[in-house]
Amino acid sequence: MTQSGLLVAALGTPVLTLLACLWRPVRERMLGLLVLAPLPALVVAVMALLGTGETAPMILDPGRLQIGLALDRPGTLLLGVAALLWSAAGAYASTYLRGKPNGGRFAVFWLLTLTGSLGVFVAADLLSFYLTFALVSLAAWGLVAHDGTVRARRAGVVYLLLAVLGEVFLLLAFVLLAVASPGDSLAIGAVVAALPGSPWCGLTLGLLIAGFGLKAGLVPLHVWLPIAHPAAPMPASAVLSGVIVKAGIIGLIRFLPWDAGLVDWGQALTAIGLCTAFYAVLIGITQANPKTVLAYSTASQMGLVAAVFGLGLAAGDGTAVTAGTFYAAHHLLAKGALFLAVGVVAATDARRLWPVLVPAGLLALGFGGLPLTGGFLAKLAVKPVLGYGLVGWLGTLSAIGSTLLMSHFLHRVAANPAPEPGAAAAPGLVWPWWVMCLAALGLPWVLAPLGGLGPWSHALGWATLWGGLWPVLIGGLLALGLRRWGAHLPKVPEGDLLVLLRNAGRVAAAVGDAIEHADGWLRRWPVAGVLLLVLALVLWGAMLASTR
Amino acid sequence: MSLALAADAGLALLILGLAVWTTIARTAFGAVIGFMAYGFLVALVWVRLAAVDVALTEAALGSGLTGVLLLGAAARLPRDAAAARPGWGLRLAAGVVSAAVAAGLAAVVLLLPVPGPTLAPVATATLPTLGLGNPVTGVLIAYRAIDTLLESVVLVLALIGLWSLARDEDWGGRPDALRAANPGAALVLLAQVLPPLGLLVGVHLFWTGAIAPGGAFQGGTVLAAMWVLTLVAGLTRPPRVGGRGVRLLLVAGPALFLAIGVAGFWLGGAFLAYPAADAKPLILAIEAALTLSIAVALGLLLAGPPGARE
Amino acid sequence: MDSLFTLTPPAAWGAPLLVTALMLPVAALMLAFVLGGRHAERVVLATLPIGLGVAVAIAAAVLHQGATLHYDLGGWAPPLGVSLHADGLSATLLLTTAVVLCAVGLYARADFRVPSGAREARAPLAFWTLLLAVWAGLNAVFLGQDLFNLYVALELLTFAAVPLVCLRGSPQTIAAALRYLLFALLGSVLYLLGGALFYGAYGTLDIALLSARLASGDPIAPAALAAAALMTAGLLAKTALFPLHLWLPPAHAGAPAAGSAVLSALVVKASFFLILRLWFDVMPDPLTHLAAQVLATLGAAAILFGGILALRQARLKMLIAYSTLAQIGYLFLVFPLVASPAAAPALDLVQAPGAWTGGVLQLVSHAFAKAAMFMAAGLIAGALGHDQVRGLGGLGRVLPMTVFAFALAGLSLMGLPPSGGFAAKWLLLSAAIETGQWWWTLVMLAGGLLTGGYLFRVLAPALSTRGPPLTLVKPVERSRELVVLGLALCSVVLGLVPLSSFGLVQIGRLGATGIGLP
Amino acid sequence: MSSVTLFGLCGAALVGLGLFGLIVQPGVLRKILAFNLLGSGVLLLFGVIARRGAAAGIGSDPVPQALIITALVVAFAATVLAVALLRRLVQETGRDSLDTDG
Repeated sequence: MTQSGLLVAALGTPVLTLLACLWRPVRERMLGLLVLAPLPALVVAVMALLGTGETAPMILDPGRLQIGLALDRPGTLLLGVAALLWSAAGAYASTYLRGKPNGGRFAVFWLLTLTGSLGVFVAADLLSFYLTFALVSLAAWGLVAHDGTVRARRAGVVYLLLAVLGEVFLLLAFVLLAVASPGDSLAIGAVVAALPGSPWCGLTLGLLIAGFGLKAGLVPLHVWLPIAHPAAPMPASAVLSGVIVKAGIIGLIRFLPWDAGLVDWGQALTAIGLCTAFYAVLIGITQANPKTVLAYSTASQMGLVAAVFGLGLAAGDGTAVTAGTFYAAHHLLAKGALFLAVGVVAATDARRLWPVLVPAGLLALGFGGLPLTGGFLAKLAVKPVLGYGLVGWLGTLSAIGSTLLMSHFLHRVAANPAPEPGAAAAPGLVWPWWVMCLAALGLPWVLAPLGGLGPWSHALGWATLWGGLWPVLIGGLLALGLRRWGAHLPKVPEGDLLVLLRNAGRVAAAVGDAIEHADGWLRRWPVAGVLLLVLALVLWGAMLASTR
Repeated sequence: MSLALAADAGLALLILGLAVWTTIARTAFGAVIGFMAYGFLVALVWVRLAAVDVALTEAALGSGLTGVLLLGAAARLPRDAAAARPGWGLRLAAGVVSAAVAAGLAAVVLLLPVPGPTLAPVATATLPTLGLGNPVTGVLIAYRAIDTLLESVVLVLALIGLWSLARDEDWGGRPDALRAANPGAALVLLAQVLPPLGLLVGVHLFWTGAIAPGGAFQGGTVLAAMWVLTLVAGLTRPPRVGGRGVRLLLVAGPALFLAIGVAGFWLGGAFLAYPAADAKPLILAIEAALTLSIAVALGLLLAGPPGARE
Repeated sequence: MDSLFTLTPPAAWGAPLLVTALMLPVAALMLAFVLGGRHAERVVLATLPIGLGVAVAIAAAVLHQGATLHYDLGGWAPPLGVSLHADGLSATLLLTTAVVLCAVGLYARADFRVPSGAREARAPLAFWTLLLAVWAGLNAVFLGQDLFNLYVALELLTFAAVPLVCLRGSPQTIAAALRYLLFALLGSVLYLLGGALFYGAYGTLDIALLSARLASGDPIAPAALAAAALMTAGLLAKTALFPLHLWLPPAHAGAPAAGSAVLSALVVKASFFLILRLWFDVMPDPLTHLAAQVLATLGAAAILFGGILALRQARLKMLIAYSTLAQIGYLFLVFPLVASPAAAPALDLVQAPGAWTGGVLQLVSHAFAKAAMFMAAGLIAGALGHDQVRGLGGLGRVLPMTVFAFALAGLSLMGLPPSGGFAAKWLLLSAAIETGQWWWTLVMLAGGLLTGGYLFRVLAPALSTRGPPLTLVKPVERSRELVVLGLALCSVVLGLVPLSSFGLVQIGRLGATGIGLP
Repeated sequence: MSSVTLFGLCGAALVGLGLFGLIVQPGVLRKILAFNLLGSGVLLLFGVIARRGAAAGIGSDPVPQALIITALVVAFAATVLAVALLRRLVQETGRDSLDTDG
């Protein structure tokens, strides 16, 4: 009972903070408090991880609808690391945005997004999940578009369009789930259990993968990532890339029927995931903005997670969830840290970069599986799922790709230091970065058992270490090649595939013009009058036809 | 019988002819004149359909007052303001669908059940308990009293709506739509002679409504017509819209109706029920107040919104 | 006809309340008119809470007894007499009306004050009396059980609504009001024609009797079909279902904000309510299946068409008016979902009511949300001196509470959780899938996207931080902002009420009555 | 064919004529006239129905008669309102049609 009370406190704290923002003086000072709002959730997660078994859920209407909150293993892990990043990024934001206008507004959107983001990890029923998912998706618009520049506004529009599209997919999928489920219960477990027997199973799965895949950045719905991340303020990019894409991951974890052994859908998901993993690397290396490179890297990494999930789905194997969650948790920490690093570098003189760049390099190469980093453990965790066949090789290839991409990132970030000589980043930026950096490097070792990994000794075997090292070396060599010949690569605009929609605006305007014209015609008196009588006659005829 | 049928057929044709004329007449003025004649003939049809109460109302209201109203409007229309007719395609379409609706209705009329369903026996059976002889009045004032009550409120509401069309600065003034610029001597004479007679007719209609055709609406309409005549001739002036007295007169009918209806909770066991013993005096009181209110309301509706001209 | 007896339990308490609900606004109307001047406002503000109390009492009586309330006026039973009737739907709508009107009354005080020095002014007297008349008309529509009585109620409503449109007196609003009046009158005449035909075929205008006679008379009378079709068409004209919406945008956009709120939130719902009554309480079931598809097709067209046009409006009030056009479309999706052949055999009383409840929820939450939106737009237009969507940049900084209320109402309109609009959309989507009519789900979802689009057009600049700060022509009273916020919250809170307690709207539905009664 | 049926058909024709006029007439006053034709056609149909219900020694069912009277008064109120709006429109704009504002 006390634990379920804690669960409520985890979500209640940001909500109450939000309510306090209704009062203007509080709102103006709220930036400084952002660091605190996620802490109860962190406490809940830590307590749940230290304790044995699962946390008591908080369920309303247990007899029928079963609406409420609950914590399971993947949820706890992601909730904990997410709360940590939210807290560190919150602290970072209070310095980063100090003295800039509209801090209060930023804080409101931050807290809204935070509430939803923590909520998706603990929501136990369709309605709560949809609510929190919608909250995290839509409120993040305020973070993306915060700067108010033309670029930020455009990014906001693209982001919101895709987010709402994702909501539409999910709403339909959730309704299909609820309708196909025999009882009244809306608990996720109950409705997902009924999914394999649903008459609309394929459609539902398709919609779920589209909706969650969009959030996680799977090709071709990844286009919002490389547009939104660079536009957002630095701490917002950190949570966008670190936490918000994980809403899609937790969605896949919660809503895919792992026991059913859906081979076709599993293979399809794997294929989509691997395509994303490589496609994002290929586009990413053509980008100049370090934040854009990071965004493509996020898409690539989430592609790999999706591939892991796809294999698990096909095999009916729940361990893929454990491995994928662990991988995602590491990505959350490390990617969040790297975004913070971009901001630190941008505030630091070129000659003092090394204290930032070295640890950042470790984190970055961790995505390629550099031994002894957290990323090394993450790669180890998914290795058994990927196996040693074709997919396993492709996984190794993606590690090479990640190294290449992240080397490119290091190159780009180092090229953008503060212009003023002697500049140094404010301590308020530096210490959150260090917290996240250390967490990303160290926490995976603590959390390794949750990733299904054995004792450390196994990970520290020579063969394992070498297995992790050689793809990084190859990736490094390729990176050298990229620096040499990279100038010959084509320049792909941010959001690559969006180019295809360039003419959509013109077409939409033409359609709108036509409809406006039609409206003018329909609203002429004689036209409406004739239509009224036509309608009367049609209804009359329809009823006559029904009597036969 | 066949002679009567022939006469009725002639009447129907005449009505249709006038209706067509009203629709296609070149000028609005001509169309209104056609419509007034049409209304008079329709009143005859009501007599032929054994609905004398309706005939009275139609003659007074449907043809008379409406005619005056429309004539006044037609006279003030800009000469050349008529907009372009819709294109022939639309007119054709309108003709086709209108004809289709009419044809459908004709088919429905021919297929109505025989004998027609009726409430006449029930309506007459309970009439004596109300002390009434005219079943139409019984329906209006007892069985379906709520309709009549709401409808008398509709008149007040229409007046509010009409007044709301005034200009802000004219508020509190007198309606001016009716007064003729310089009434001819004949009109003035008519307005002096006719009203006393009309007053008698109106009171008579209201009074006989209990037993014979007639009633509050018909009586009120005749009274209103007489008042309107004196207004047009400039013999009387409409009251200022801000006055409380005229407003009291306007709501007297519905208010008394409502009050007696509420009293019915205790006296008759239900809202709008009359106690068996005192039904007739109560009904007469309501009718009297309604007649007065309706007359004032109709007159003021014709008089238009308050205007600037003093 | 067992169901008829269950519909009218003899000893239902609260039946006289129906008379109170009907007559209170009428009496207040007359009082306000006679007293005039500043008293008109006082009468309205004194009457509104009483009326709200009556509506609450009626809802409580219906809910408590699980049955409809019934009152024979004058003690005359139909078919000779006229009766009043309140099932769960009526009670819900009475309550909605009372709440919205209370808010409108409080909101409108600042706009319709008699200027100092004058004893009475045109617009205030007209507004307050018309507001009471709208209320009387709505209550009469929601309580009426006799088709002709309902005709009088509809006309009462029309005559109250039309002058509201042109209270400002500008040429555009006069033209809009005239257009509205004429088209509504056309609709009324068709309705009356249908009533006459029903009487000609079955000798009664009472809804319950008519339904019984229609169900028992084996070959259905040709006149009844014509009557139902003509009445429906007439009511559609008054509801402004696409493509009969010629009058709606200018009328709803031209009225003063408080009037627009009433027109858009409540008045169009009255004629829709009568279509529901006609189709589900009068006409026998299988007769309406094909026609229901016609209605829903138009509803779908309205959703898309209205949404796209709302996206392109330059003025905020026009945008909201076109949004009403789209939202009305959702209401018509109810018909094939409730009256579908697939729902009928599967009437295990769990499945079929979803669409009904969803439709009612959509109606009610739209009423709250749209009233809040129009009133918010009124505050914005008053404060800025214009309501051009382009000129709203940075509005959130100067009118944060108004923008917040607008956004909350928009949440419900879009159907985002946890709003009433979401619950409604969820139920309608479920019903569409359950009855195998998946194509309506596409329309609903596309409509949600369009709604999101046009709200974004308003909210994104309003929340933006760039650009020069706005200057207010006139300050905005905090109390009025709170009223708007309250209504917007109502539309959101509706979704938080657990779905189970929406049983109220099912009371009095055939089939569902079996649950409520022992 | 009886007189009653004849008047019924006449009513149906009036409805058609009224509808046609209401739709195609450009001038508002002509629309109002057409509305009155349409209304009287409808009431005539109702009157025919009343006449067909003659019973109990009354030539015409009193219930529809009462309804027709009520409807006549309502139609008059509607006409008043429409005419008043038209006169304001003419005063303000000098035109008497609806379809120039789109």
